[in-house]
This record gives sequence, C-alpha cells and structure tokens, in this order.
Amino acid sequence: MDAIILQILNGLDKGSAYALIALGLTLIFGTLGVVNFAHGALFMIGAFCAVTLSRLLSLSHEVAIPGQVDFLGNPATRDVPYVYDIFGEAAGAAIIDWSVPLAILLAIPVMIAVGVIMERGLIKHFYKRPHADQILVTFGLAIVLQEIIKYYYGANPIPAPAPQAFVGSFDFGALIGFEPGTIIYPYWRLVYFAFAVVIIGAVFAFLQFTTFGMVVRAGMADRETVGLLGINIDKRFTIMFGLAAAVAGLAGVMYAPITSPNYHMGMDFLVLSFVVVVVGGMGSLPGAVLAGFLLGILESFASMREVLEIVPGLNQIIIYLVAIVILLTRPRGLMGRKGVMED
Amino acid sequence: MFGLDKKDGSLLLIVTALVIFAPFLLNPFPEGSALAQFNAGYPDLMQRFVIFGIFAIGFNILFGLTGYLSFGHAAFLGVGSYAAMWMFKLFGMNVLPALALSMIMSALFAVVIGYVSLRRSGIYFSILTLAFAMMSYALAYSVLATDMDGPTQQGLLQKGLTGGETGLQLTLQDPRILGAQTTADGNIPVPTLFGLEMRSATELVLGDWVFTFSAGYYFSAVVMLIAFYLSIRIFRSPFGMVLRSIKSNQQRLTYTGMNPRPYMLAAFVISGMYAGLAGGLMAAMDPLAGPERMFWTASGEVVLMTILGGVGTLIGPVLGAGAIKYMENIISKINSDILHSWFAFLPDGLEDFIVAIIYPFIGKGWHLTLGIIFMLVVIFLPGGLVQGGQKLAALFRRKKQEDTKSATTEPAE
Amino acid sequence: MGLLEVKDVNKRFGGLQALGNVNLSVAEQTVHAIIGPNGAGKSTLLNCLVGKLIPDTGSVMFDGQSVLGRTPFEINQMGISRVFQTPEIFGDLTVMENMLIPCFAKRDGSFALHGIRSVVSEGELRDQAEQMLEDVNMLDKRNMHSASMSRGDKRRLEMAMCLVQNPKLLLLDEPTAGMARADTNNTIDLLKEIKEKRNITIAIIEHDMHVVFSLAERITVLAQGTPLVEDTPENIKGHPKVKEAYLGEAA
Amino acid sequence: MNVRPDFSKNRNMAETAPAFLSVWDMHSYYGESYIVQGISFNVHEGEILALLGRNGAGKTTTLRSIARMDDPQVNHGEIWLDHQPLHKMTSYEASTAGLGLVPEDRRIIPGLTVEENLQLAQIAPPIGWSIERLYDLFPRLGERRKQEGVTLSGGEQQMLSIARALARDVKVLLLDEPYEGLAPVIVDEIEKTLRHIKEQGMTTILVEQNAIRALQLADRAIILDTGSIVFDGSAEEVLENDSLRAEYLAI
Amino acid sequence: AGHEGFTNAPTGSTVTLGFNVPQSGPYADEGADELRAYELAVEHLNGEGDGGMLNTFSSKALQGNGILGKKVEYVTGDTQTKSDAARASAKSMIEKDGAIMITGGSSSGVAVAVQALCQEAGVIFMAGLTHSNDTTGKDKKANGFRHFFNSYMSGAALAPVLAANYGTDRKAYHLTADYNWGYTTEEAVRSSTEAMGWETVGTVLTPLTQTDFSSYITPVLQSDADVLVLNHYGGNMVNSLTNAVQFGLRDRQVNGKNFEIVVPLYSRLMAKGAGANVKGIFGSTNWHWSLQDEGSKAFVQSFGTKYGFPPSQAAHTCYVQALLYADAVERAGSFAPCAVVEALEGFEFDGMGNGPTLYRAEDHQCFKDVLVVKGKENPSSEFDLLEIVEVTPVEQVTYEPDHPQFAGGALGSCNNGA
Ligand SMILES: Nc1ncnc2c1ncn2[C@@H]1O[C@H](COP(=O)(O)OP(=O)(O)OP(=O)(O)O)[C@@H](O)[C@H]1O
Ligand SMILES: Nc1ncnc2c1ncn2[C@@H]1O[C@H](COP(=O)(O)OP(=O)(O)OP(=O)(O)O)[C@@H](O)[C@H]1O
Ligand SMILES: [Mg+2]
Ligand SMILES: [Mg+2]
Repeated sequence: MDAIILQILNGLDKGSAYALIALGLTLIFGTLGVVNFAHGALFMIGAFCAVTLSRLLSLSHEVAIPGQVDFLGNPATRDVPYVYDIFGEAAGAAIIDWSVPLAILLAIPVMIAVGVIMERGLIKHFYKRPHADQILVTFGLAIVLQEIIKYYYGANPIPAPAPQAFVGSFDFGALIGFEPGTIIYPYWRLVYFAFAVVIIGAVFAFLQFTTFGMVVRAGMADRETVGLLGINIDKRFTIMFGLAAAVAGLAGVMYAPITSPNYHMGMDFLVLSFVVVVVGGMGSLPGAVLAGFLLGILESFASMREVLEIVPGLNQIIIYLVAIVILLTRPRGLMGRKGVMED
Repeated sequence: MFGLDKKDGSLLLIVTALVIFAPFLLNPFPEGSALAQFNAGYPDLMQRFVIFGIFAIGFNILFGLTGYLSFGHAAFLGVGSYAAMWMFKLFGMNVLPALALSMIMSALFAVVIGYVSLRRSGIYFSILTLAFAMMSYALAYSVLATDMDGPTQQGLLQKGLTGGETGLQLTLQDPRILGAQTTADGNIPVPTLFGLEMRSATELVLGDWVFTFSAGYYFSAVVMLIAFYLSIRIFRSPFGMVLRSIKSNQQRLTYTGMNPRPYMLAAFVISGMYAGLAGGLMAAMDPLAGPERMFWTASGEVVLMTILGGVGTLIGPVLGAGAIKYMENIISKINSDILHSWFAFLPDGLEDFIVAIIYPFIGKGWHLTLGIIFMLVVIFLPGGLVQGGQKLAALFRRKKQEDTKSATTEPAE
Repeated sequence: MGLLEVKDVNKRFGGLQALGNVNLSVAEQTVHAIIGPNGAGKSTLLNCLVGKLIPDTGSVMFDGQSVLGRTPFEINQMGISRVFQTPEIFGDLTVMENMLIPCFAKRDGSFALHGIRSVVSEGELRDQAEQMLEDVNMLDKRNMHSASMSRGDKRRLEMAMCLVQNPKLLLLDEPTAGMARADTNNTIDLLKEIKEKRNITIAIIEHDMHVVFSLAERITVLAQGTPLVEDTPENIKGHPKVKEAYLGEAA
Repeated sequence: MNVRPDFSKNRNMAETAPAFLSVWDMHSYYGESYIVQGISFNVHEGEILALLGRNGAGKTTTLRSIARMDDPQVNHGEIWLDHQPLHKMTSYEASTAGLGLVPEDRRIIPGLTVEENLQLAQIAPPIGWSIERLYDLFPRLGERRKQEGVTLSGGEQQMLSIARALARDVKVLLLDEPYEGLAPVIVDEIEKTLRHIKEQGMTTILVEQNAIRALQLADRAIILDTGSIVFDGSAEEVLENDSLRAEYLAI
Repeated sequence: AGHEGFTNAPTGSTVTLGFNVPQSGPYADEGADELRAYELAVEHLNGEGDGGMLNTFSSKALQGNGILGKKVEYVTGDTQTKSDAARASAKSMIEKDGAIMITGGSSSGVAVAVQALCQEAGVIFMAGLTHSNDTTGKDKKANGFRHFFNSYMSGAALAPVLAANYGTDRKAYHLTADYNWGYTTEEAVRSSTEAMGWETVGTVLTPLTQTDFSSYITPVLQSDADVLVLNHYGGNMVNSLTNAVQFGLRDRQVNGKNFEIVVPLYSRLMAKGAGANVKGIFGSTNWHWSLQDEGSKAFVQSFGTKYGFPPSQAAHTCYVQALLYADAVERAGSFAPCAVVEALEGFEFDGMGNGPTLYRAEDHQCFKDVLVVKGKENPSSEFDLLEIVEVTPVEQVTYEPDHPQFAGGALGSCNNGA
C-alpha cells in the first residue's frame, strides 16, 4: 500500500515535469501547428539559466592560501566570490544558495526574448511551409543551440542544487499514519509539483478567460481569414511563442536541481514530450497535462520491482506501449481536436 | 530506356555514371595534400553513401508520395541488420541469402506495424511509428539481449537475440552450417558474394592520387541502382499516382472508389523493405548490428536526409543522405592540428586567429555545422538540395541564353 | 422499382432532426432533382447514400442491394459517383492526373498494385480522360496544377472525374454553383446527352432553378428534413407552398 | 478613361472625394503566374459595382488583391480606400481600414462555433452590426449558434460568411459570389439587405455569375477578361448591349 | 624496410595512429580529456615536451624519436558513443588515413565493437576507458588490449573495504543500468560482497535513458536494505546519486545502521557532475592523479603543465595505452600486428602509475593495483573530489582466465590483415 502511494507521488512528480514540458510544446505544436524540434533546447536553455546565474553569482577572485601548494606545486589559491565582498560572507552565501529560485527571475525575460527572437527571425517564415521544412529548420536550430551550450559549458552534467532550505524530505507517511520514513518526499520535488500546478493554472486561465486562445486557435486553422477580420495574428503568434518558451524555460530552471543540467537534456526530453502532447491530443492543453500525469504515473508503476519481475523490461517500453494503446483506441489521443495536424 | 521516359532515363544514366566513377569523383585531391582531408573516396564512406541512399529512397516512397511521415523507419533498418547477422551466424557468409532474409523480415515487421499505424494519419501516425520503433529499440537493447542459454552455457543465444547494447556480432563459435566456421588462420570469416570478399579492394595509384575500388562498394552500388530504378518506376506508375492522390485528398479518393489502406500499406511495406535491405547491406559491409540503429535519432536522420535533399524528388534523398554522412565522417575528423597545418603559411597571429574562428565548426563541432547547414538549406532552398541544383542549372542556362543573345544581337547594334 | 430506393431514412445530429422519414425513389435513367431551403437536409441525404454518413434508421437500396454498412469506395464501385458541394479534387495533381485516378478506379477496382507499369503507357485510359476533358471544355488545361484553377474550373473538373467513371447513378450537389452562365448551359447539355448515351441516372441538388427546370424529370422538395412534395417540374413550379417557402420571386 | 488619383497629403481632400475606392494599374501574380494585368477603376461612395467575367477571368484574384491577402502578390499598382493607401497594408490593416471581404469559398473557421465565428469578427475594431441583429437577418444562424461552423449546410455557411463581414463596420464590402448555394428566397432577402445598406451609404463590389441578377442590383459594371478590364460603364449599358454580353458573359 | 604484409604498413617516415574518442554525446568531455592525453603521448613519443612517463616506464625501448624511427602522426575521430559511428570512424582512419593502431573510447559497447572491427581489419586496438568484463571476457579479441580495470576487479577491490567500513551484515539493493556493463558490474559486486556475508535484497534494472530515478529509489525506502549500490555510469550515475541523496537515503537509519550508498565505478568527471552528493561515498577507480608514485607524478606534471588541470583516469589509461603500444612495436622491431601482440602478451612493466603490471597473454587484460576511493569531504578544488582510501594490491583482484564472469568467447588468432 505504502509502495503504491509512493509511486503515485513519484508519478505525480514525474508527471508534473512531463506535463510542464508538454504544456510549452503544445502551445507551439498543438496550437500553432509548428513541429518544433527546438522545444527541448528551450527547456535546456532554461536549465542553463539556473547554471549561469549560479555561475555569475559565484564569480570570484583568487586569494592565495598561505602555506599550501596545489597539485603542480605552485602556491595554492582559494576562490572568493564577489558577492561575499559585496554582501558579506553570510548574505553572499545565502544568495548563491538561492541561485536556482532566483534564476526564475532571470529566465522569464531571457526565455521570452529567446522565444520572440526565434519566432520573429525564423519560425514566422515557416507557418505556411510544410511540416517537413519546419522539422528541418527547428532541428537545425536545436542542434545549434545545443552546441553553443556545449561549447561554453562542456558536455558534463553541471550540478545546480536547490537551496539548503529545501534539502530534506517531507514525511507523508507519518502524516497519514504509516511508519515514519517510509513515505517521504523531497521538499524540492513538492515545490516543483506546486510550481507546475501554478504555471499550468496560469496558462489555462490566460487562454480560457481571454479571447486570446480562441483567436490563436482560429488563426492556426485559417490565418488568412483571421487576418481578413482585422486581427493581427502574427503578433499573437509571437506572444504565444514567447509564452511557450517561457513555460519551457521555467520548467527547465526548476528541473535543474532534480537532474544536473547537461547540454543534451533537451533532446532526451524531446521525443517524450512529443509523445505526451500527441497522446494528450493535438490542440488540447488539458489533454497534454492529463497525458503528462498519466504517463508519469504509469511509468512509475512500471518501474516497480514487483512489476518488473512479472514483465521484465516493461519500464523500458511502458510509455510507448501506452501511447500505442491510447492512440489506437482514441483516434485523436485523449482529448484532441479534429483536424489539427491530421494530414 | 528500361521503360523510362527521356528525362528519367537520363537521370538514371547520370546517377549510374556518378556511382561508377565515385571512387574518382570523391577523391579529387591528391594524397598527402592539405585538402586530402576532404576526400571521401574510401570504401566505408562510399558504402555508407549508397546504403543510406537506399534507406532514404525507400523512405521517400512513403513520405514523398503519400505524405505519411514515419518517425520509426529505423526499426526496419535494425531488423534488416539483425536478420542478416543471423543469416551469417547460422548459415554462412554469402550476402545474397542474408539480404533476402533482411527484406523478408523487415517486410513482415512492416506489415504488422503498418497495419496498426496506418489506422491513424498525420502526427498520430508519426507517433505510432515512433512508439513501435522505440519499443523495438528498447527490446533489442535490453530484454532480448539477456542470456537465453543461461549464464554457464556457451551457446548461440549467449547474448540473446540481439546482443544488447554491444550489438550482435559474429563469433568463432557460430555454426555457419553452410560455410566455414572459421577461416584457415583461425579468424571469423567475412561476408562474401560467392567467394568475392566484400572488403576486398584494389588500389589504383595515379601519380599522387590513390583510388580505391572496393568490391563491397560496387556490390552495394549495384543494389542501390536497382533500388533507384525501381523507385523511379514506382513514382511513374499508377500506384505512385494513387499514392500522391492519397497525400492530396484521401477523402476524394475513397469516393472515387479506391481503398487507400492497402495502397498505404503496400507503400509502407515497400519502404520498410528498402530500409531492411539497407540494414542488411550495412551488416554485409560491416558485420555487426547494434540496437542504436533503431533509436529515434536514426529514424530522425533519414527524415532529415530526405527533407534536406528534397521531399518527393527522385534523387533528393540520395543527395541528402550523402550530405549528412559526409559531414558526419569528414568534418568530424578535422582536428585543430590539421587546421594549423592548413594555415601554417599565414603569420602566427593570423593563423591562430583563423584557426580559432574555424575551430568551433569542425571536429567535435561538426554537429554545429550540420545544424547550420540544415537551417541554411531550408531557409534558402525550400525544395532541398535538389532545388539548389535546379537553381544553379537555371542560372547556368539563363547565362548561356544571355550569352547567345548578346552574341547575336550585338553585331546588329 | 427505382434504381435507388430510400426508405424511411432518419438522421439526427444531436438535437437536430436533419432527416425525418425520407422516402425517395429514383427511377432508372431519369434526372431527379432534390430542392429545398438551405439546411433542409439535401446534402445530408446524399451523404447517407455514399457512405459518408450512416442513417440512424431506414434503408437505402441501390440496384437491389443495400448500400448501408458499405464503405464509400465500395459504394462507388457499385456504380455511384458524387460531385460535392465544395469542389473535392486532388489539388496536388494535374488536371490529367485527376482524371486518371477515377479511370484506374473504374478499371482496377478498389485496389490493384501496378507498381511498375508506367502511367504514360496507359493509352486507352488517357484517351478516355482526354475525351471527357474535351466534353467539359477543359482539354487545354490538362497539364495545369489543379489547385491553381479558378473555382468554376474546379467544379467542372470534379464533374468530369465523376462522369468518366460512367456511373450508374450520378449524384450532383450543386454542380453549377459558381459556374459561368455559358458553362452552366454547356453542362446542362452535356448532362442531358450523357444521360441518354450512357444510360446514366442522375440525382441533382440545385438552387439554380434554370438548371433544375431544364434538366429534371421529377422533383422532390425537401423541407426540414422531410419530403414536402414529389412531382413533375410543371406542378412544382406552381405549387404554392414551394413557392412561398423556397422559390420566392424566382418562380 | 481613368485618371490616376492623387491623394498626396497637401491636396485638398474634397478634390479627390468622388473616388472612394480607387485601384490604379494593379498587377497581381500567383507566384510566377501573371493574373491581373494592370487594371484601374474607381468606385464611388455608396455605389454597387458588379464585377463580371467568365470563370478564371480574375475576379477573385482582383478582390483578394484589394483585400491585401498574401496570395496573390500585387507587384505593381496602388489601391486607395478613402484616402488610405491600401497597397501599403497587410490584410488585417486593410480590414481595420474598413475593408470587408466575403470570400468565394466562405472560409468558415473550423473548430469554432457559429457564434465564435461571429465573435471573432468583433475582436478588432471597428465593430459593425451586433450579433443579435445578424441573427435577426439570418434566423437560421441564430438557431444554429452553438453548432460548429463547418458543419453547417452549404447555404448556412454562406449566410455565416456574409454575416461575419457585416459584423465588422466596413466601408467597402467585397462580395465574391455571395448568392452561391443559397435558396432563391434567401437570395431575395440578401438582395434586399444590400439595397438597404447601400441606402445607408455602403459601397459594394459584387462578383456574381448570375450577371443579370447582379446587373439589376448594381449601378455600375466592370467586365474582366483574362485579367484585364474590357468594359467599365453603367449597369444598364451592359444589360442593353447584347453583343457585349454575348462576347464576355455569354448571356 | 621490412614493413609490409599487413594492413597499413607504414611506408614513409611517419606512422599514423588513430584516436577514436567520443567528441559528441554525453561523454564528450571525457573524450576531450582522452584526446589531450593522446596528444601529450604523441609529443612525448616524438621526443618533445618533458617526456612524461617515458622517464619512469620500466621498459627503456622508446627513444623519443617516434616509433621505430618514424615520426608519430595521428588522426582523430568521433565515436559519438555509438557502435556504428565508432566503427565508421575507425574504418575511415584505417581505410582513408592509414592508421595502424586504433585506440580510445569511453564505453564498453564501443570498445567491443571497435575491437571486433580491428580484429577483422588487421590492426591493433588499444582500448580506452572500458570497464565491462566482456571486453576481455566473452568478447576478447587477439588484436585487442585493455589496460583499464574491469567490473570484477572493482568488486574484488571494493568488497573488503566495504566490509571493513560497513560491516559484514548488510543488506544491499542494486540499481543497475540496463545494458552490458551494468550487468557485469552488478554481477561482480554482488558476488564479491555476498562472499563477504552481505545479502542482496533487490536488484532492479533501470533504462539507460532514464534521467529521473525517483521511482526506482523510493522502493528502496520500503525494503529493509541498508546499502544502495548504483551500478550506473556517466549521466545515469550523476542523476541516480543526486536523486538518492535528495530522497534522504544518506540520513536514514535502517536496522540500527546508517544507510550507505556505493558507486562501483567512479570517475572524476562524474563526481563533478554530482557535486556535493558524492561526499563520503565509496567506489573504485583505475587511477587518480593524487597518487604519489614516480610515474603518476611525472604524468600529472606534464599534463598539468600543458593543460592547467590534472588528468582524469580516462586520460591516464589512454596515455599509457599509447605508450605501451609504441613500446611493444619498438621491442618487436615491427609494426606487424602479430609481432606487436606477441610483444604485449605476458609483458610485465612498471612505472606507469599502478605499480608492477602484467598484460596477461590469455585475455589481453592488464593486472595491476586497483584504487578504492571515497568522495572527499572538503575538496580544495573542482578536481580534488576523490580521496584514495586504499590501494588494493594486484593479487587481490586477479582471477583465473576461465573465471565464470569471463567465460565464453575466445581470443582467436592475431590478424595481420592484408
Ligand atoms: N455534422 C453535423 N452536425 C450538426 N449539424 C449538422 C451536421 N451536418 C449538417 N448539419 C445540419 O443539418 C442540416 C441539414 O444540412 P444539409 O447540409 O443537409 O443541408 P442542405 O439541404 O444541403 O442545405 P444547403 O442547400 O444550404 O446546402 C443543417 O441545418 C446543418 O446545419
Ligand atoms: N493559387 C493560384 N495559383 C496559381 N494560379 C491561380 C491560383 N488561383 C487562381 N489562379 C489562376 O488565376 C486565374 C484567375 O482566377 P480567379 O480565381 O481570379 O478567377 P475567377 O474570375 O474568380 O473565376 P471563377 O468565376 O471560376 O471563380 C485563373 O486562370 C486561375 O487558374
Ligand atoms: Mg447542401
Ligand atoms: Mg472566383
């Protein structure tokens, strides 16, 4: 029983990550109809916003340590971050410690800018082009973004830990009467979950309670006619792109403490997020979110030892298996709209 | 010629000529010169060009004609490779039966996957094929890789059906019931065509130039030419036309009395067999089959090759395949040392500067160059490399026309 | 008994009764027009005949066989071709290719794998197709990319595609809408001629009364999903209810 | 016949007032194909202009050019609407400037209900008729307001397309075959409406295959043939000139 | 003269080596470090630089004048850590550039694939970083050699240290990467710890592509395991260890004991990726720059001087392999693969950082001391993340050639190629 509760928690958490990434993707892919292979790269850039901020904050100057030598026998030095000099050691350390949450503030403008530039400079010219062209151009862009990050940050994962305050776990089990220490959950993951819920809610609200969503949907179905009705659809597409990039980036920032960012993390998530979006149903935001949680939970269950003993390797294929089953039983995924990318 | 019209006939002739003379054409620079780095006329790469050419031609029959974008085509490539390897392991090293089994197995897979996936269209189809390929990958990578003989046995299935991450390899213990288990000097035999070793090659030295003619390459090239010829025929056939009408308006087609499903399935299976053939050839040229051949990136690669070359054109996919494989194998091998030697004639400071500028794009930066080229091509050549060629030809023609025009009008003035 | 027998067909869309107890009999080798106000259910009725929609209840018999439960391509192979209200053609193909597809369907049935044979060598079918294009005055456009034709031309092309199949029953959903007057008249003549020559039965939906009255031998007036009257053109013209609800000043 | 309008800023506007919409030497292309080949004409405020011609003459292309759609490209020429240079605008700017187009293929937006299709037209100013008033004009739409627009019957879609144009406060209404697919009574109804809004000063360009009907409504007529104007004059003139009608309109 | 009858026999005044390392993909940084080591080795072989380990190497055959008097040149390629790409790249070095020896790599799959290729083509393969038993077990090849240690050795070296630190009454839970290296490592660690009295209470295979291990780690909480063994490498290890620490495993008490985590194969680059999470965690490594023998010091000195930071174990093994190859050619007096094989088989040497070492003839595996390390509590720099806990003597990690973990496969005979 407690094992199941734990896996549901895990699944919710994994699912919130999937849902959040898929949410950004579905804004562009499901709603604007652009096959955006650069979406993973946006997620990755978000994560590197966290890395970059923590690097910036830790920028330091060398201070010699008297009486010690380094591995080559030269006098040893110690790095002292500038923030220590500015804010004093305790405050400086706290600032560095909080660099991941602070990076959200950095990521929002950066990601919006990246998204807008990307859309204005490149994607804009591809709305009317075949999907094949969109694939090639966004894939090319993804590679370029990825290689730029690799050039500056290397290929190795770079740790970006959560603030000390979030280290440790919350004991759910004790709360609901299980043995303490059996159903625990790390604080940061709870934060991630809550964050995902907030972002998802905000995006929903924006698209649901404004005409923006309807206009963009209409624009995707028929740009020409929407233009005929006096609506500057280009502008709205740009906003949508910026929004999607910001969502992807924020997902990345918050994910950095969970897995150390590396330059190819975007590609690792890319295919999965396409699967999530499509299983959710093209053009459906709730679908994408639902599929994210569903796949996350199922994946968690499939990775239980008890399950693997019965069906070895199920954890490797579960997502794809579920995807196939869902797509065969429901023609347009969980809640897809008719006519979106069906040809 | 061969039932082709003039245009297609000359295209086939040109491709044949290019393929026959590839060892020369791809080795334009003398051995030892600074630019020799750009030579691509060595057997392995030439084989890759034609093999991936086959893969892309087959993919284009499905994608180019019907517009159905399969994102799991690499599964058939992998199946073809594994099938060929098992043929080598069990029966012997002749490549023809191996290729036959590759095509049969990939066709069977394609029938099953196609039958299921073709129930959906558009992106839903793409994701279904992707899911099947990724499942095949995962199974080949781990589940089918576990010891099936038990840990102490030293049998055939010691590393499972697929050999897992390491890949399926030939071993000295393979039965090879129709051929030699080992060669005279105690090694594993190599793939042959009735005794002609695929890896055998002769070299032609002409001054500073060294040209290699490899049996494996010419064998693959002949297979590719046949495959290419068949694809032209398919493109020009009623079948090809129906496939294009599916892409254009599937609804209308059903009201016109045709059942799109079997057409689609036929296209899917044919294209899967092309992929299987390519996979079998890969194993025949280099006897090892690994699961990464089925990973989504491998499927993505053939998509990119086709788009880069020009979707729906006959020769485009082959060009795209060549371009990507060239980048992967040639650009990735240029290291800073070589760069320095190229620009050694420049003053030191300038040399370092230029090297520093180029360096990010070569060697380990080859991906960056690839990405940039993808973007440049789609932006400036919406029809892929083929369109680039056409533009060039048109420019040439126009210039010629202008030349003749000015030549004739000038005296009058 | 007619070639086409529609009995007690009902079709609902949610709360809307699009067709209510429709009975219709189209005799062989006649032109039967179906007219009625917008949204009366005319197109819906045709959709039920070609397998695009399945009626909730009722039966549709064609040539003694039921069409219900059959797929659109099977129905077409039985000998029913349809022209749609908005032109449905193969936009990526040339006009000639558009014509050849129905020819293949007619000759080869719903599936035949001619993967190696060349389209160019299909002389007989090409002749047929060209003849048909000639008949609709479009031969000069045969190599045109069909998507880039004007709408009237698309209409004519679609009709040619249906006619070249030589169907037993031809269903036309406003075939002359948007067609220039001259072409409308040509079309009327063509349909008359073809009907005689090839023994084709035609069911036509039109709002253009000129076309209806020139062609139709019988007219069914549909209103709100139910047949109001069925009669000869002369009687329909004078029918007061029809006049009021549908024809207006045109009568 | 036509004088190039001069709308330069320092001129007195009154001087040029008569031409409300003015097209000057317009050349339009679909990619490489040269369709509209240098046409010029003026439309005066409150006038109904019939734009006639055979299938493929370039009527739709002309309207789309004026509405500043991406396709066709207008490579040369000027278009002025009430002193605003339309030729420098994109389609949404043109729409904001007071241009309304009812496209020939209706262009109902998939995925949106009838009401949403109408609401969409009222997002960007200027806003015209209220939705309720439009429902009064086309009660059918009111009944179907929650239905997805593309599932409407052909005629209902046409009504929606017209209603959508009226939902915006347009100065010039471009109608591309608005009667297509409509029952005769509805056509009468729309004609009445057009007369009515003309009285309120609406300027209209009407493309219609039913030339007689169009000419009876219109003040002036322009006949297009292969992308050029072959006649520009009063509507009565065309009605009276048999040879003209025979040559270009085949009626 | 005399150099003919084998693949790519060098004819001019130079000889070309092929360095086939991952330059893209997750191991690109490791590959870059390998490449640095190779460049350094070439320098030293050609008599440039300070000579590095040439000065401490027990064999004195190398003169610093290239190999057999031929200047050493090299070509590089990208394995992408994919067998296909690695083989393509190796083939191009052999077919196009005339490389006579291929070396490098950062994973066992690639090592096995390229080794088989070299066997077939008739060139020598000097494996880079490959730790799976199979490289010199099931998949061994006559033309292939491995200096790096393997899973068995890790297990054998770790077990006593674990027993000494954590006691012999422990319950271990294994998370194992679902591929070949994972299997052999799990098997090795299991059998050696079980021999110490530990009990294995669970083993779960995790997909290689996994990035979030939470659903694998939480079941550990519910088992009665008190040790978690992470048979993961690279990004897998970084992520699984990070996740394990996040879930508070290290602060747990089970059966009255502190919960412990073990990482059988450590690398400095991975330790860096995992950040503070590695502190106090045991693992094994082939070599570490803080070793104080003469050979290691000389290597660290020349590498550090050239590049400004200390070398990784991958760099070390690659450097040593290059030197060992050159030395074998020099001693054999020929580049012919079979002659080189003969010179390397049973070769004993010292001064290369791991004490006296044997290249065993039966399986072409090096036998040498193995290091057990622990994540350092107070690292002084980003390179100083591991501290050596014990240098396990070679006897303790030596096994019979027909040990069950290595059974199957055969070397075959050496191949000189064309
Ligand atoms: N898929 C659908 N869902 C809901 N209502 C529908 C659907 N299809 C048609 N209808 C409704 O059914 C009614 C009949 O439509 P139909 O297309 O048959 O009319 P019609 O007689 O062809 O009219 P028109 O002459 O305008 O083309 C219309 O009111 C239409 O709105
Ligand atoms: N998208 C397009 N690409 C290329 N050519 C086109 C395109 N659309 C129309 N044309 C061509 O432009 C010419 C004029 O077409 P247009 O649609 O303007 O005619 P029209 O007068 O509206 O005819 P109709 O009465 O049939 O609607 C036609 O010859 C047509 O073939
Ligand atoms: Mg209708
Ligand atoms: Mg038109």
